[in-house]
Amino acid sequence: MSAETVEKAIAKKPAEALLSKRRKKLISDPLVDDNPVTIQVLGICSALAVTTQMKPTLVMAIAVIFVIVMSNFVISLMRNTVPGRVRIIVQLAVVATLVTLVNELLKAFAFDMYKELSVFVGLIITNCIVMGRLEAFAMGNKPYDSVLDGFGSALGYSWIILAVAFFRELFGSGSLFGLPIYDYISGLFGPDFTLATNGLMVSPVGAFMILGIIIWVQRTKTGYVEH
Amino acid sequence: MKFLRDLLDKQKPLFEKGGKLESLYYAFEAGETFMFSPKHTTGIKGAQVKDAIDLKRMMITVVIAMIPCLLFGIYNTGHQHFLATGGTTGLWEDFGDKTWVGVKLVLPIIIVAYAAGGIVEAIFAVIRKHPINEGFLVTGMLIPLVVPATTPLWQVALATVFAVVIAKEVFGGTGMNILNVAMTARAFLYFAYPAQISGDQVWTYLGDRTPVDGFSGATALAVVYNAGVDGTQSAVEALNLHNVEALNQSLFNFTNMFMGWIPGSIGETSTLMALVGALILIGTGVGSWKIIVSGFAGAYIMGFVMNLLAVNEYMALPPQYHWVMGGLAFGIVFMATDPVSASQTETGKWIYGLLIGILTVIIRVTNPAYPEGIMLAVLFMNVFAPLIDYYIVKANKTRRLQRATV
Amino acid sequence: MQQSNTYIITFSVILTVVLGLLLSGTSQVLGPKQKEAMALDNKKQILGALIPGEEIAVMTPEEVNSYYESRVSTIVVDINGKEVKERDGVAVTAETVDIAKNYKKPKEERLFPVYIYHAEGNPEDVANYVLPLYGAGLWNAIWGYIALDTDMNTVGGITLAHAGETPGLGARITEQEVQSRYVGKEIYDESGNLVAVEMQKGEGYDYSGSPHKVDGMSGATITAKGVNNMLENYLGYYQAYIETKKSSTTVAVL
Amino acid sequence: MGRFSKAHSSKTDMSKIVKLKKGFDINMVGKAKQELADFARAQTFAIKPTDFIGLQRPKVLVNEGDTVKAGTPILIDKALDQVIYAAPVSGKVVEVKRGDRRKLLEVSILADATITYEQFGQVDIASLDRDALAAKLAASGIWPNIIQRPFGVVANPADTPKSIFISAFDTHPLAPDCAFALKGQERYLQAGIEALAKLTSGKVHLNIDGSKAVPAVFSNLKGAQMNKFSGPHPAGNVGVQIHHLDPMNKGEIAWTVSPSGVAQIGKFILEGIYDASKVIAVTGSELTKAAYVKTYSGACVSTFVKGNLNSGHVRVVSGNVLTGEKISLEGFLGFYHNQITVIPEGDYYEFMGWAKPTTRLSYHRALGLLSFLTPNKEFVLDSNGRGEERAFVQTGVFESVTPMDILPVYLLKAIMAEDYDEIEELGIYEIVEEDLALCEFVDVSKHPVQELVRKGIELIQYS
Amino acid sequence: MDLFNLGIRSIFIDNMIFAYFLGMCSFLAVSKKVSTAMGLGAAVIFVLTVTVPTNWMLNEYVLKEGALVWISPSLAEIDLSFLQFIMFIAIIAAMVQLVEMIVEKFAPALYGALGIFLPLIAVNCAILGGSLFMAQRDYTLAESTVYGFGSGIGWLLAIVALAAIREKLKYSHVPNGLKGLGITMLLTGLMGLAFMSFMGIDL
Repeated sequence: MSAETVEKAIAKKPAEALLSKRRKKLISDPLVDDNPVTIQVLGICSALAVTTQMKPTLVMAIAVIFVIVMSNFVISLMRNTVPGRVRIIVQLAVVATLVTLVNELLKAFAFDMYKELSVFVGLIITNCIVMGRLEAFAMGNKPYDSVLDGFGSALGYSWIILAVAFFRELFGSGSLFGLPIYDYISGLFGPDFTLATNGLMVSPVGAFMILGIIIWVQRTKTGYVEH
Repeated sequence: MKFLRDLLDKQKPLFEKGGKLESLYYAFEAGETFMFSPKHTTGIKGAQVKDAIDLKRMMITVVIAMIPCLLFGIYNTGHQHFLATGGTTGLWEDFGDKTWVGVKLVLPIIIVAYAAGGIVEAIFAVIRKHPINEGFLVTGMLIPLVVPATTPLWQVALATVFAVVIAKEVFGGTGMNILNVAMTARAFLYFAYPAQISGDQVWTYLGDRTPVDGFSGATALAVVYNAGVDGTQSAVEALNLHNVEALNQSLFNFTNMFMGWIPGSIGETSTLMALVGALILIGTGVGSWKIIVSGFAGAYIMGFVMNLLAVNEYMALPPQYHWVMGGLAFGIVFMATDPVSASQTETGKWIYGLLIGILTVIIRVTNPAYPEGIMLAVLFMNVFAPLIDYYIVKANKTRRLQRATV
Repeated sequence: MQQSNTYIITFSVILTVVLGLLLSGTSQVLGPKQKEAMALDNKKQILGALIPGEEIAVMTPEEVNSYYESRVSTIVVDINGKEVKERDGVAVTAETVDIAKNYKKPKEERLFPVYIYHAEGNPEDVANYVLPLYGAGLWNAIWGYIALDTDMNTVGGITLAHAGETPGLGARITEQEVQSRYVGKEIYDESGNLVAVEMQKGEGYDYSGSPHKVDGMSGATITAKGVNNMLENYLGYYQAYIETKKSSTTVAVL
Repeated sequence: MGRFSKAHSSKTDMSKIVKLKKGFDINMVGKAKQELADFARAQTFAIKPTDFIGLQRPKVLVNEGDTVKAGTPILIDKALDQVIYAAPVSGKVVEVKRGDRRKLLEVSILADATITYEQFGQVDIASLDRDALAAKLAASGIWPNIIQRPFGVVANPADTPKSIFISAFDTHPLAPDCAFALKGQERYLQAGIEALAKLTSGKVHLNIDGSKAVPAVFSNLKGAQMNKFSGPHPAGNVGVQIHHLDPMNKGEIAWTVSPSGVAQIGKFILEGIYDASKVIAVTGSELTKAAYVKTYSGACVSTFVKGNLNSGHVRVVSGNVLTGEKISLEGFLGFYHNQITVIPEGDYYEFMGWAKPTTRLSYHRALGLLSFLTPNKEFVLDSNGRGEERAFVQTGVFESVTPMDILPVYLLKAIMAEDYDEIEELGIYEIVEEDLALCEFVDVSKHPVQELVRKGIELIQYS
Repeated sequence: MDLFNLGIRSIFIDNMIFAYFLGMCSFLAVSKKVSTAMGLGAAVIFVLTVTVPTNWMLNEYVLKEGALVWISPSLAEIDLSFLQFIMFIAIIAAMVQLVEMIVEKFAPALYGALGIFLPLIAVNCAILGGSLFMAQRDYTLAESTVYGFGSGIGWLLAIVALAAIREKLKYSHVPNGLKGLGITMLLTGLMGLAFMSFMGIDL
């Protein structure tokens, strides 16, 4: 290695673009190729229960995005001060605080949603994606990157549960965001034409089925095979 | 036959490796082996001769065992229609008309079930390159027998597709599935479109005729359940008195229920016909007698235990009534014995059957939401059969291991 | 990285204090807002028995509040129909009574709120008495409010809700169409016995001639039974109160 | 001994009586008459490395054109080179046949009119120690008669087995009657047993058919524990017998020898020669004359079959129809086989063959199978595959034809999934192919059960 | 009878997995072998039975509105319920630690079986879910204990049955895209279908 190149290497790296290729990947990877739900098998627990309808699911998704992004940010800021031995507890405390904040805000400003989501907001604390990102990324990366990483993972998670909710609400209740889609369709074909809603879709079974099929389609497309 | 054989031989190269329609080989193969049992011979090493039975023959045996239930079901569908709409009430009067009504309703359901199942099978066979399974011969017949004659055809098709894909093909086809396919189809209908498969209105085909006064359409299970809630008369009385006024006969007396002259799903009403099927299955060894015997025993035992508790009139129902009401007999004989989804160890079969019987009665008596316990009991035990087997296989391993260390 | 115990403890203490302050601060700030939201939710439900759901849905919170304030007054009674103003030294208002919690107590100890719907600004000019309902459906709790006309006999309206009935079957009790079947029915028979209103088995029958029967919901017998029981129970609990009102209105009419 | 429900065994001081209920006798047309036929003498004899399971790297020691005596080394296994595979007859090596990638298939010898023997000298068992006896047997060509359990491979002379098992009766379809085949060989049998007793640290078990009177040829043998087994096939399988007498556990070794092998060993002890002669049964529905014939290991079967056929399109099987091997009309008898079976070849289509009523033999009683009406009938079975391979459908028949405390389907599935632990725990050490051969016959899903068993054994053996 | 009813409900009807999807991560990850599933299931029962009543006491005497009156009536106005999440999770984490230590000390054999699973459990949604449902549904202490225990049993049943099925699935021919997670999801759905038999049971 010549002296020149060494010098170059030492020279201060130019500031990375705000959305450099690497950073874009932080966001885009978890959407499909490395989706936290369908590929990494994380975070399925806490939110499937609310996916009977789009509206609560959307609120849930926003809440999860908020919690993941904020906790990634906070933990990343503290990453050099957190004592290694108690880091899990610290992470839990931060996450729990953020979740409580979300819960309190919902209770104050969107009481209907608060009622509808009930305990499942609280269960964001134990969403494996949150803790997973904190451990795997935020503890070792700078705040801005961590925020992007968290945002990517949360988005990857959100679109999955929104997709589940889409099919469950459409087939199970014949509506989307509360809009009676089935009624509109029936209306087009005259009064004798009715579409029956599928009761299985509103039961938990429907969620498992839909998610299973989404995984099937998605993995067949990406060619990912689990062994 | 020769002509047919020549025709097949001529077409065969098209479908074989390198042929134009290679991708459709398994569809061709299914058709070919359906008409002609293949000519391939045993290998160089190993057994040089084979038993005369193959899976196709075994499956068709199950279908044959169901024929009595089917024929009875067709006639009974017509009979119930005439009873409810004030036609003749004698069992064998208007035989032709009753048969015609039944055929008109039941045949389309069978055709739809076979067509939907067959198409799904063929698609999967072609895409996944495996032979078409004979299992759908049985599934296609079982599904029509466990739904009411009034079920909309599109629901039959949807349920069949759902069950064949989700309960069978994703596991790799017949022999690999965990749940009984036909039961999954019925459960799908039950939870997805409850209005068309529960309540009092679906069991009897009325057509555009109005029912006679006093007609309720309730099944025996519903009558007994209400007797349990009301508590004003014993369950047996409630059964015997049901529909007496309007029809001038007792619809739910024991004999009627045993014979099957009652409303219900197409093939499940007649305990007698199910027993005929059981005889065929046991006689041919295709169905496990252990499961059938222990299933009936489990129901009787639990019915008896309920008698001892007897908190309400339903619980006080004599145990043998559980045998003849609803689809218990049909379910135990044809669903529980499905060799793929049942317990696969011989000891396991006893436990499996017994628990199905017990669970059925528990669900019937304690679960107002699902009067018909057998369906869910079978599914539930399907889920736990691998666990039963696991422990029985483990015991076998342990015996071997202990022998070594002793 | 291995830190000293002192460091860990200091860190933990600081973190706890910071997070604790943050949370209690939020709670302080949002507390009143949350109480408002809860009260509003309650009011909407009560109004549901009186005016169509769609109308409530488009009302702003302020409108709901002002409508409720001007049109609804409340009292709380016990099983004997006597008004209760305080219990165990704590003031009792209808808004603070939790029906679900009361449901767990023996009925003698329960508190029964009554919401009186009256002409705007005039509590004397009563239009309806709204009574809460609570019971068990097929899967889970069902509840609602029933509005009685001033004759304390005719049903002015009903609103029903559930926690988990079967969609398409039992869950239909929330449908306007089902609830409207109750309007105009009567809870007393000719001889003055409380018989409530009973949802029948089967659907599609005409019960316009029978004041105590409403058409059923196909395939949802158990939920219907739950509704029937709930009505019978709660009208029973309020019977004493209803009788007093009834006699007083009868007198007034005379 | 486990909880094996259908077997009742009673222990006496010496011998055991075991009654088995599970299993199935395949009753076929073409049983050999109990007489020695005057077939023309076989001309050529072959030694086929493929007969010896586990013989991995055969090395031929002779060239085409060499003359050999009975007992001259022909092959060795480079992996176990103290064991000699010797010429069964004297004569000239006519062919060293190789297949793909020079795989050695057979070495054939044109026999002399009179057989001459390599002389090894008489053996005084008492004066030799165990290892010396083993070495002497291994060098003589008769050693491959000794099979090792587990795995069913040729035994290693360096091992000391926990016991040695001899099944003195064969329950396979159309199997030869050992007592008839060994008539007059009592002396050799006795010497063979004495030699075997020296090789094991435990007992020599001689298992005879408990449903019949003890044949004279076995009744006076000493030095072995005589056990009686009765019941349908596979009661005569030595693997089944081991399972009920002294089951194989992981790490243990037992040996098995066929009765004719014992007699050959005895003859070697007493006379110092490797005499590969044996009486075999020539059986099957397609033969005009089914009878016994005296010949040597590896005989070319053509002289017994040609001119003895009553139809044209046949399959000749070396061994029995459950475990045998298809050979040509000019093919050679397998080393371990004491029987030839000739059955019709079954390469024909059958219209609606899966549904139409048939009187063919079946263990099952499904629709249209009428064989149960004639339980004592002798059946003509052909080699048709009777359907296509499918996934396992568990009806419990495997268990009902396997009189062992083993779960065949679970074992086979474990082999398919290559789950080593499961294969081991489910009892692979206790079986070889022939023990589950009946499963292959009765299987409605038409799996190659014996091939799977071998695959499983190899997975464990070479892991 | 009410307690018995609650127990049955929590095992079969309000099953953590099939009704609320709780504890799915470990449910999916640790259900490949029956023996390990059994171990994790036992650990879940244990921890749920301990933490739900503990959290009940915490909730009842500290967190609820007016819960602190036992200290002084003047504290009746204090509502610490905003601390619910953080306190519950803290208790769970602490309890898991404690349980781990106690088991290790006094029952080494049990520790050998459960040890590796205990740390996993702190972040198992089913555990927190148990406490949150307890608070939401206003159980009494006795009910909380029964509920915790019952939920644990239900969870164990689900994971052990799934594990047995997955062991059996080794011999199946599952499409590539469905291998692992996908087929397990569908399977869980089918199991849920079977578990629906108990919904509506009223003892």
